[in-house]
Amino acid sequence: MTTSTSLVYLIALPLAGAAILLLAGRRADKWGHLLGTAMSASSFGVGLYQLMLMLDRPTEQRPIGQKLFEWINVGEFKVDAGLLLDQLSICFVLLITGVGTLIHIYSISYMSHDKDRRRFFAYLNLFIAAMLLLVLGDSYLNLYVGWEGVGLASYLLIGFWNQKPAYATASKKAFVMNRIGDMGLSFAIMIAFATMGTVSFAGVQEHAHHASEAALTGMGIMLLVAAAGKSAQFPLQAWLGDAMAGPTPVSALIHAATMVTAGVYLITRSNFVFDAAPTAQLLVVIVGAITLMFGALIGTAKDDIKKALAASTMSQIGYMILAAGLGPVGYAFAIMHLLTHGFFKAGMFLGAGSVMHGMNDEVNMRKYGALRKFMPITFVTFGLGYLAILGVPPFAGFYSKDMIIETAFNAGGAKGIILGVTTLIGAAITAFYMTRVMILTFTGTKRWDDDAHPHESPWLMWLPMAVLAIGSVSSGFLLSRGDALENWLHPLFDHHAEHEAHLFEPIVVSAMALTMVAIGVAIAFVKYARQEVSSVAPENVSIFTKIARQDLMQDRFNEAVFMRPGQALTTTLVAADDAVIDGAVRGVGQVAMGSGSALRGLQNGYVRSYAAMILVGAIALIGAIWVVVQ
Amino acid sequence: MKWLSLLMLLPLAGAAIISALPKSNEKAAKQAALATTLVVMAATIAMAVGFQRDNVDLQFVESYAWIPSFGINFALGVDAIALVLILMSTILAPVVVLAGWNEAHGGRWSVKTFYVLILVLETMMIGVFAATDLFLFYVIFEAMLIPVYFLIGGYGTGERSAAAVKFLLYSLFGGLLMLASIIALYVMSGAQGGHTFDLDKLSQLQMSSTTQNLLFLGFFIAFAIKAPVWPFHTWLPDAAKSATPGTSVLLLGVLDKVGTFGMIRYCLTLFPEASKTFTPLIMILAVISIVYGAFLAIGAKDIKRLIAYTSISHFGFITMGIFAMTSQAQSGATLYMFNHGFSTAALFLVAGWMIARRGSSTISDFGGLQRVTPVMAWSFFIAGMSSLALPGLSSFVSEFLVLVGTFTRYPVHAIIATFGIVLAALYILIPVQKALHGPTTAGNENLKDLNLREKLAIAPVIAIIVVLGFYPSPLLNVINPAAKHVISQMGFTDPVPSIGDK
Amino acid sequence: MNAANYLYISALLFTIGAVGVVVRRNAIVVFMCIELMLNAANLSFVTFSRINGDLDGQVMAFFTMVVAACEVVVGLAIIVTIYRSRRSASVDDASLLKR
Amino acid sequence: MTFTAPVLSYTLLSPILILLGGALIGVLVEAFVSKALRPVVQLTLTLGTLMLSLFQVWRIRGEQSLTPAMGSLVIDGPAVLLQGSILVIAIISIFLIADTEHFTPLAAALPGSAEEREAAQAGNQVTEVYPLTLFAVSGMMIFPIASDLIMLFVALEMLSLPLYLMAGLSRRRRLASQESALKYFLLGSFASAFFLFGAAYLYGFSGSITFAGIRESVIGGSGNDVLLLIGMAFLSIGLLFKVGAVPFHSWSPDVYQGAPTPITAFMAAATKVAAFGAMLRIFYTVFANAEWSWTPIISAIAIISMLLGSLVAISQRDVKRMLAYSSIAHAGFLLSGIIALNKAGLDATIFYLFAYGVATVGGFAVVTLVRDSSGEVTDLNRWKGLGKRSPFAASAFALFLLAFAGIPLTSGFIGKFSIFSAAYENGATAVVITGVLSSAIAAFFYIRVIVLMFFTDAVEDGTAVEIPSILTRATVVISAVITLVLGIYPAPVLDFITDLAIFIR
Repeated sequence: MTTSTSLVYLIALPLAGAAILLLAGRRADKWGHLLGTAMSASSFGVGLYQLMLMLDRPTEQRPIGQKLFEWINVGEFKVDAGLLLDQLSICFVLLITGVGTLIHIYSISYMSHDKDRRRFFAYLNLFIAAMLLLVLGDSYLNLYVGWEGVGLASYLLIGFWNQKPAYATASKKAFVMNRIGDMGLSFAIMIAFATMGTVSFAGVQEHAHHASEAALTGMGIMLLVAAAGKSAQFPLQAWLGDAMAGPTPVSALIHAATMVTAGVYLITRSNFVFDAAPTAQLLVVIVGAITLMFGALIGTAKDDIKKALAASTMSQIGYMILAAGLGPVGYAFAIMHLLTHGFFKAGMFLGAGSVMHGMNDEVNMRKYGALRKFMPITFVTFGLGYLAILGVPPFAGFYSKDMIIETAFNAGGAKGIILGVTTLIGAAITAFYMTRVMILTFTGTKRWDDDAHPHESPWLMWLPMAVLAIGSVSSGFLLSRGDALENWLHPLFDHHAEHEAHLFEPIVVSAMALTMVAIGVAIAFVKYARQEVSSVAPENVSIFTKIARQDLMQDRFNEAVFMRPGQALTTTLVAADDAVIDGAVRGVGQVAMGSGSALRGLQNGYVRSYAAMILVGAIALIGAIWVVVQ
Repeated sequence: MKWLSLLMLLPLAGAAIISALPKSNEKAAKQAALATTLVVMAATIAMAVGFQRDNVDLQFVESYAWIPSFGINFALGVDAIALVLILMSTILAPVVVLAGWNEAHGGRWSVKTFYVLILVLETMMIGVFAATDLFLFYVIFEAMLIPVYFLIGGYGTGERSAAAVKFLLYSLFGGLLMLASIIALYVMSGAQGGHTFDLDKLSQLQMSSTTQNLLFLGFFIAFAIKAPVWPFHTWLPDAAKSATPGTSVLLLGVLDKVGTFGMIRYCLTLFPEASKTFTPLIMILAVISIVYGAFLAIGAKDIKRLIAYTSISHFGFITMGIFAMTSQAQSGATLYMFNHGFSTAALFLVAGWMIARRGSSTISDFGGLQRVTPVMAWSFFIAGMSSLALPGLSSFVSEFLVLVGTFTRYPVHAIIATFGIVLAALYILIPVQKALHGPTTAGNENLKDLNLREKLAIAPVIAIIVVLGFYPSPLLNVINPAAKHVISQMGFTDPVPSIGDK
Repeated sequence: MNAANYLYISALLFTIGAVGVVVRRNAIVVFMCIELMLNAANLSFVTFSRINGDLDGQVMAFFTMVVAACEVVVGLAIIVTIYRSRRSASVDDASLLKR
Repeated sequence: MTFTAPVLSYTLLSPILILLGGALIGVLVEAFVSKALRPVVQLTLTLGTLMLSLFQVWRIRGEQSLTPAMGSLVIDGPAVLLQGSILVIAIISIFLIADTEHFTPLAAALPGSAEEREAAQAGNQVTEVYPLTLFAVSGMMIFPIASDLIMLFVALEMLSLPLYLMAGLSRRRRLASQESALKYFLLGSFASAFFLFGAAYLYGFSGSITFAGIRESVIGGSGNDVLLLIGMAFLSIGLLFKVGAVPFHSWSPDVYQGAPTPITAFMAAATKVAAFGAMLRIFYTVFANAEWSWTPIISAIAIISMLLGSLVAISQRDVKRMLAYSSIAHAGFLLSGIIALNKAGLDATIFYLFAYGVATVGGFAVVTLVRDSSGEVTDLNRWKGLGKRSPFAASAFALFLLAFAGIPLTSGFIGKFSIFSAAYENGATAVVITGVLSSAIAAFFYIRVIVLMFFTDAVEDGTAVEIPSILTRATVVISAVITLVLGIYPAPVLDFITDLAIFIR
C-alpha cells in the first residue's frame, strides 16, 4: 500500500484546535469559535486534496496508509498507530469535515449568546478529530479509540448545558449505553486477536476466510452490538431521544449526520467478517428492520421537534443497517443513504435549530404553526430536506432509499418479502410523521405564545442550511449517476457471492414506494392540516399513541430489567460488604475478645484457686504420663 | 555506582535534615521534602536510563552481608517490573508532597514529623521493590506499615485511628501468614544446601506439592490482603477514606502494588506449580473483585471510598493479568500497575482538593463545580476518564492488554471482566454528574479553583496519563522482556491464534 | 519393711499437703501444708537414698530442711505483715488483684 | 573416711562470688552506715558489684569447665551468655530500683498508719532492696549453671525468696503489694514443693543427683520409666511456674500488678532468663534423649500459653497486667525454643531471652514514668494522649510494644523469626502456626495501646509524665537502643551467641 505523510493532518488540525481552546481557557473566548471553524475547514481542505489525489490514482492504488508510530506491541499483539484512507473512509472524511464545517459556521451565530461558546467549539473540534480517527484508523483498536472518543465528545456536547440535571442525566445515559456497545467492540477485537492473531483490518480481511464460522459469527454479533450502541439501534436505542438535550447543532452533526452512522461504517468496514458469517448478517438485517419500524413509530407521536427528528434518524439508520446486512449488494446503498441522510437530516436539524432560535428555544411543535411566513428560508431549506427524506424524485432520498427497498426485496424468498414490505411500510410512516412535522411547524395557524417573536435567522445560520439543502436536492442524483458511488466503493467489497435475482423491476419498486409515501402524506394531511391542532397534547388518545409517546416503553423496559435490579444489587452488595465480609472479620475479632474476657474469669483473685489450677495441671501431667506408660 | 542503595539513602538523608530543622519552620520542612523527593526522582530517572531493557537478569545488583548466621543479605537489584514500579513511586512522591502542601496541618503532630514519615516511607517503597533477598523484602514489607499507620492515624480525618488500626491489623495478619511460609522456606533451604534467602536459590528448592500449596497460600493471602483482592478488601475503603489524600495516593498507588508485585516476584517465582494449581481460584477471585469493586463504587456515597472501590476493581484486573499467563496480560498487568498509580493519584489529589475546599467528602454535598472551579473539575474529569479506561488515556492500553491477553486463555473470565467497563462508566459518571454537573448547589458557590501550586502538581500526572495513552511504547518495551521472561519461567507460551480450524 | 512403702507414704503426704493448700483458708495452715509437701519430698529422698545405698539423697534432705527454714522466715514475715494490715490470716481475703 | 578438700575454680565462679560478696557487704552497710548515706552507698555498691561481675563474665567467656565446683556447677558458653544477660538486665533494672518513689519507707509499718507517715517524713528508705536484689541475682546466676539437683533447688529458692519479699515493698497500694507478695510466696513454695518432689523421683530413677548421672540413666534406659516421667513432670512444674507458662501462670498477672514496678521489671525479665536458662540446660542435656515423652506435652503447654496469654491480654485495662499476660504468651514463644532441641533453637532462645528481657525492663521503665499525684497510673484509659504529653515516653513504649509484637526492625522480630524457624526445623509445625496466629492476636492489643497513646485525645485528669530521672532515662534509652540495634543489625550478637552457645556435658 502506498503511504502518505499527510493523513495525520486530517486529525491533527481539529485536535490541535480542541487542545488550544481547552487549554487557553477564557483567554480564547474572543477568537475561539473562529479558530475552531478554521481548523475544521482546513481539515475539510485536506480531505478534498486527498480526494483529488485519490481520483488521480488508479483504482488498485487508491487506498493509502500512514504509520505514525508503534502504539502497542506485546508478543503477537502488535498495533501501530496507523491510518488508512480508502474509498470508503474518504466518503466519511468529506461528510464529517464538510457537514462539520457548515455546522461550525452555523454555531458561530447559534451559540453567540452562550458565554461558553469557546468550549462548545472545543468540543466540536474534539468530536471532529475523534470521528476522523474512527474512520481513518487502520485497525479495530485504532477505530476503538475514535469510537470512544466520539462517545466522549457526544457526552460532553449532550451535557453542554449540564447545569440542568436532566441534561446531565441524558449525557450520562448516552455514555453508558454507548459503553455497552463499546463492550461489544472489545469482545470483537478480542475474538479477532484470539482467532486470527491480528486486529488490523487488513489482517482480519486476510485471515477471515481461514477462521471458523463460529468465531466469525461471534465477532460479527459483537460488532453488531457495537454498532447498535453507537447508532442507536435496537436494543440500545434508548439514549438517542434524550441526547437531544444537547445544543441543536450537536444534534445535527453528531446525532444525525455523522456519529450515529458510525455503526454503519463499522459493519460496512467489516464486510469480510459478515460475508463469512451469515447468521450474524441475518441478525444485522433483523436489527435494522426492527429499528426502522421502531423509530418510525416513535416519530409519529413526538411533539418535540427534535425528538421527532431523532426518531426519524433512528429509523433511517435502521434502513442503512438493514442495507448493510444484505451483503455486498447492500453496502454501497447503505453508504449512499448515509451520505444523503447526512445532508438532509443535518439540514432539517439546523432548520429545527433555526426555528427554535426564533421561538425562544421552544421545541414543542404544538406551539408552532404558520412559521412559513416568518422564516421563509428555513421553510424552504427544511422543505427540501423533507422532500428528500420522503424519497420524492429527484431529491436525494429517492435514489438512496429506493435502492435499499429494492435490494431488500431482492434478498430472496420470504426474507426478501418481509424486508421489502417492512421498508415500504417504514417509508409510509416516514412520510406520515415528516409531513406531520412540516404541517405542525410551518403551516396552519399560529399557536405560539405572545412573547415569542419568530424571525428568520441571521445569514451565518441560513447559509449552512442552504448549502445542506443543495446537498439534499442533488446528492442522490450525483452519487447514483452511473452508479458512481457503487463503482467507487466496488473494489473494497467481495462480490463473488452476489446474486442478481430481481423480484421486481426497479421502476415497480419506485412506484410502490411512492404510493406508500403518498398514503402517508395523505393521512398526515387528513389528521393535521384539515383539523385544528391543539397547542397541548391531547390526553384521550389511543393506547398505541401513548406507548409511542413513551418511546415504545424502552425506558420503562430498561428501568425494570436493568436499572432497578442493578440498583437493588448495588444496595445489597454495599450492605453485604459491611455486614458479611467486614462482619465476618469483625466477628473473628469479637470471638477473640469474647474468649479473652471469658478466660479472664479464671483469674479470680483467690490464691487457692490458683493453687488448684497448678494442681490440675499436675494431675493432667500425671494423666498424660499414665497414658504414655499404658 | 550503587544506584539502589543511593536511592534508598537519599530520602533518609532528607528525613534527617528535616528532623534537624526547627519545629516552627514548617515551610523549610516542606521545601526540604520537596527538594529531596525531586532529587530522588531525578536519580531514579538517571538510573532508569542506564537500564538494559533486553536483559532479563536483575540489574544494578548490590549485596552486603546483613545477618550471615541466617544467610541474610542486604541484597538489591531490579528487573524491569521493579524498575517501573520504583519509577512510579519516586515520581509520585514529589507530586504528593507538592499536592498535599497543607495536608499535614490538621495532624496530631508537627508538619516536620509528617514529612519525615513520608520520606522514610519513600525509602521503604524503593527498598521493597528492589529487595532481592526474601528476608529483606519481608522486613521492609512489614516495617513500611508503621509509617503509613502513623500517617493515617496521625494526619487523617474522621475515624482515622480506627481505620489505621484496621489497616495495620489486616496487613499484619497477612504478613504473619507470609512469615510462616518464609520460615518454612528458610528451614527447607537449610536442609537443602545451606540457609539462604536468595530468591534464585529459594526458587530451586525441592518440595512436595502439598507443601508448595500451603506456602503459596501464605504468600498469596498476604499479597491479596495488600492488593487488595476480594474478599480481603474491606480495610481499604476505610483506610482510604480516613487518610489524607497524599497518603491515600501512596497507599493505593504504591503500597498496594507491593501486593501485585509480590504475586509476580514471589508467588510465581517461588511456587510455580502451586501458582498453576491455584490459578483457577485466583482468576475467579480477580473477576469477582472487578465486578464487585465496581458495584460498590457505584453504591458509594463518599468520594474517597468510591475511589478505593474503583481500585479494588482495578486490582482485580491486575491480578487477572498476572495469572492469565499470556505475554499481553502480563505486560498489561505491569503497565496497569504503573498507570493505576497515576490515575488514582490524580483522582485522589483532586478529590482531596475538592474535599478540603468544601469541608465534606460526601458526593452529594457537591454540585455544579464545573462552573465554579473549571480547572479542578476538568482535572477530576480527566482522572475519572483515565480510571474508566477511556482510549487515548494510559489506563486503556493496560486494561485492554489484560483483557485481550486473558481472553486468549480464559475467554469467560475476560468476558465477565469486560462488563466491568460498563460499570466503570457508571461509577465515574455518577460522581461526575453529582459533583461537577447540575446546578451549583448551596455551599459550593464560592469554592476557589486550583492555585498555581496545585496546577503544578496535577499537570505532570495528567501529562503522563495522556502521553502514555498514546505512546506507551517506551514503557512497554522495557516491560515486555521481563513479562515474557516471567511467562516462560512458568513454562507458558502464548496461545496460538486458532486460524486454520476451518 | 519394704522400702517402697515409704514411697507410698511420701506420696500420700504429698497429696495431703497439696490438697490442703487448695482447701484450707488460713495462710498459716496453707503454709504448713506446703511444708508437709516439702517433707514428703524429703522422705522420698531419704527412701531412695536407702534404696540406692548412697548418701546423696540424705544430703539433699539436709539442704531441703535448711532451705525450708529460710522459707519459713520469709513466709512468716509476709503472712504476719498481711495479718497486721488486714486483721485476717485468711488467704481468701487477699483477693484485691484479679481478672 | 578421708575428707577431700573441695577444689573450686575461683576464676570461673568469680562472677557469683563477687555478687554474693557484694550482697553481704550490702547487709553490713545496712547495719553500719548512716541512714542518710545508705542510698548512695548501696546504689554505688550494687552497681559496682554488678558491673564487676559482668566484667568477670566477659573475661571468662570462652572458658569451659565441668568442674568449677566439684561437678555441682558447670561453666560453658550458654552459661556465660545467660549470666551476662541476667547481669545486663539487673544493671538496667537497678537504675529503676534506685528511684525510691516506688518503695515503702517502712515495710513493717501498717499501711496508712502514723508510723508509716513518720517514716516517710523522716525520709526513710528500704535500702535493703539492693542486697536483696544482689542475692536474687546470684540465685539467678547459679540457676542456669547448676548441674546437680541440690544446686538447682538452692538456686531456685535463692532467687525466689528475695523476690517474694521485694514484691511486698510497694509504696502505693500497699495492700495489693502485700497480697501479691503472699500469692507469690504461697504459690512459689507450692511449685517448689512439686519441683522438689520431682527431683526426688529423678534421684530415685537414676540413683544420682547430678545431671550427668541422670542423663546417663536416661540414655541407658535403665531404671523405672514411671519414676523418670513423674520426676520430669514435677520438676518441670517448678520451672514452668517460674517462667509463667499456662496452667502454672496464674500468679504472674497478680504479682506483676501488685509488686513495685521496678521489681516487676527486674523479676519479669531476669527470672525468665534464669528459668529458661535452667530449662535449656535440663531439657537440652539431661532429658534430650527422652524427647519423645516431653515434646508433645511442652508443645501443648506452649500452644495454650501463647493463645491464653494473647487472648486474655486483649481485655486487660491495666498496663502491668497486660504486660503480664503478654509475658505469658512470650513464655509460650520461648517454649518453642525448648521444643526445637537443636543448636538453632539454643541460639534463638538465648537471643530471644536477652532481647525480650531488655525490652521488658524498658517497657516497665516507661510505666514508672506515668504518674499522677498518688503514684503510678497503670489504668490504660488514663494513658490516652500520652504521645502528646511525652513523646519520649510514648515513642519508647511504642517501640517496646512493637518489639513484643515482633514487628521487623525490632529485636522481637529477629527473636521470633529465629525461634520459630528453629522449632519448625524440628517439626513443631503446630507450635509455629499457633505462634504466628497468636502473634496476630497479640498485635491487636499492642496496637490498641499505641492508639491510646497517640491517636486518642488526653483526658485532663492530672495524669502527668514525670520528668525522667537520669537513671530511669538511662534505662529507657539503653533498652530502646538495644531493642533497635538487635532489630536492625543483630549479626554481631547473633554470631557471638552462635559461637559460644554450646552445652558441654
